[in-house]
Amino acid sequence: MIEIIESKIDSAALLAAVNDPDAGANLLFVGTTRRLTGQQETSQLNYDCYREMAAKKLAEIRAQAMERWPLKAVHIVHRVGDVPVGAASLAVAVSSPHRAEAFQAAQWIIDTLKEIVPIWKQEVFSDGKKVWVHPGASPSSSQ
Amino acid sequence: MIEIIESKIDSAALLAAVNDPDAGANLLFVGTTRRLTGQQETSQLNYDCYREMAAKKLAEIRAQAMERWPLKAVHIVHRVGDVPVGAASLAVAVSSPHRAEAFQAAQWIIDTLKEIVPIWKQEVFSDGKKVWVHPGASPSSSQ
Amino acid sequence: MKVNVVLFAQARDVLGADQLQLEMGDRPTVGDLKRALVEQHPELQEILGHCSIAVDQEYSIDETPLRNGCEVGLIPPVSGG
Amino acid sequence: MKVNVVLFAQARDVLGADQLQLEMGDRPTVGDLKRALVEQHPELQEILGHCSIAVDQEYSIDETPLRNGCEVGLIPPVSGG
Repeated sequence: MIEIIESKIDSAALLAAVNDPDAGANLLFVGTTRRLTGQQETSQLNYDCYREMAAKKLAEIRAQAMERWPLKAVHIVHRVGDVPVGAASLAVAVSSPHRAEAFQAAQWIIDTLKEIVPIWKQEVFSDGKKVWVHPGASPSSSQ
Repeated sequence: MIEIIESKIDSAALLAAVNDPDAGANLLFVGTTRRLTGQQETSQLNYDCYREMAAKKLAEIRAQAMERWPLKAVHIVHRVGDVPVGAASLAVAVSSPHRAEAFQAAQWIIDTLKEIVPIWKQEVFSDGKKVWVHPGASPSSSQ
Repeated sequence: MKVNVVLFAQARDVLGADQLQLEMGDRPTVGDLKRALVEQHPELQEILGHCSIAVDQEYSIDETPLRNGCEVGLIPPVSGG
Repeated sequence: MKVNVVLFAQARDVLGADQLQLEMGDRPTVGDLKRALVEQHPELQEILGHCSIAVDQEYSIDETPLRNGCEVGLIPPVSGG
């Protein structure tokens, strides 16, 4: 299952959904908004998203992971829009017969997602400054 | 937090408990009883445990993990006694600022737990046969 | 041929719009589109050097042809997760 | 000196008891205990070759001394998780 939503992610439901009697390993990764990046305090993140393409890329990542590792289930949910500090922006749940492949697959899914899925994070700092995070490009801030 | 319990593990509560505003990565691993091992069908697992020593070793593993990686929180819960197919026997939750250390630490915790914590699994197969799992020792079964 | 380009994140902020329309010649490619973007919207030059171009929701190369009615997305370096 | 040994998993099934008491000489070590175990309970010989001995909930070596009243655990290869 692939989802791009604007509301709170229900991580517990996601973990329950990958449960399978033939899986011995269930892994749930939840990415949350961190308060501090270096010395700067983040008050929230805003996520922009190219929705049709992001859904397509997430589905491709999911299919490739299931082809590459003997996974029983893979669920990926990305929240977009405003995400407050401490709240989840990403949840990835996988299940597999043994744990090594669950760990490998989950890490690959997250790494690949962060490389190719057209979703963008804007940091909103506690002083009101907003900065789009575009790795490799020079940062530009706006009020 | 370290727990050895005889009842159902509340994985969702465990994940919620490691949440921290300074953590961007939250990882939950849940080990469940698999139905099939090779061609054999398991109906349940019974876990035996040297409780005082297991609690001590789990606490040591937790402390070492927190020393080795910049983790915000580590919770480990092992269920002992009878665990039916599909139910969780182990849950490990960690949180950290970045995801790499959460993945590394969780894997190390599980690997080390499986090496040194005095807990033993007995497979109860669907034909009623029971076998203690003692890696490296020759299996002996009992009715 | 007219091509619609959808914009995201910093590129959208720079232009103050979530899409733009480009006037292009016959049988254009993605390479042509990039040149037309800089010419017609020089304020995009800096970010454009870091962007990928998606054609019909698929990453492209400079040689990728643009068809009439295709959807072009300007993709700054992504930062989801 | 009397030493109590707590048993788990297959070792407990083999003996049909969750602990046993060993009669040992003065200032015994873990190595002495292993020899006494095999002598007094030969049915444990096979599993014992794979077991560790815990003294007061800590893994030991053959040279580890046993004190009066210490808790000894016979630890077959573990399989938690």
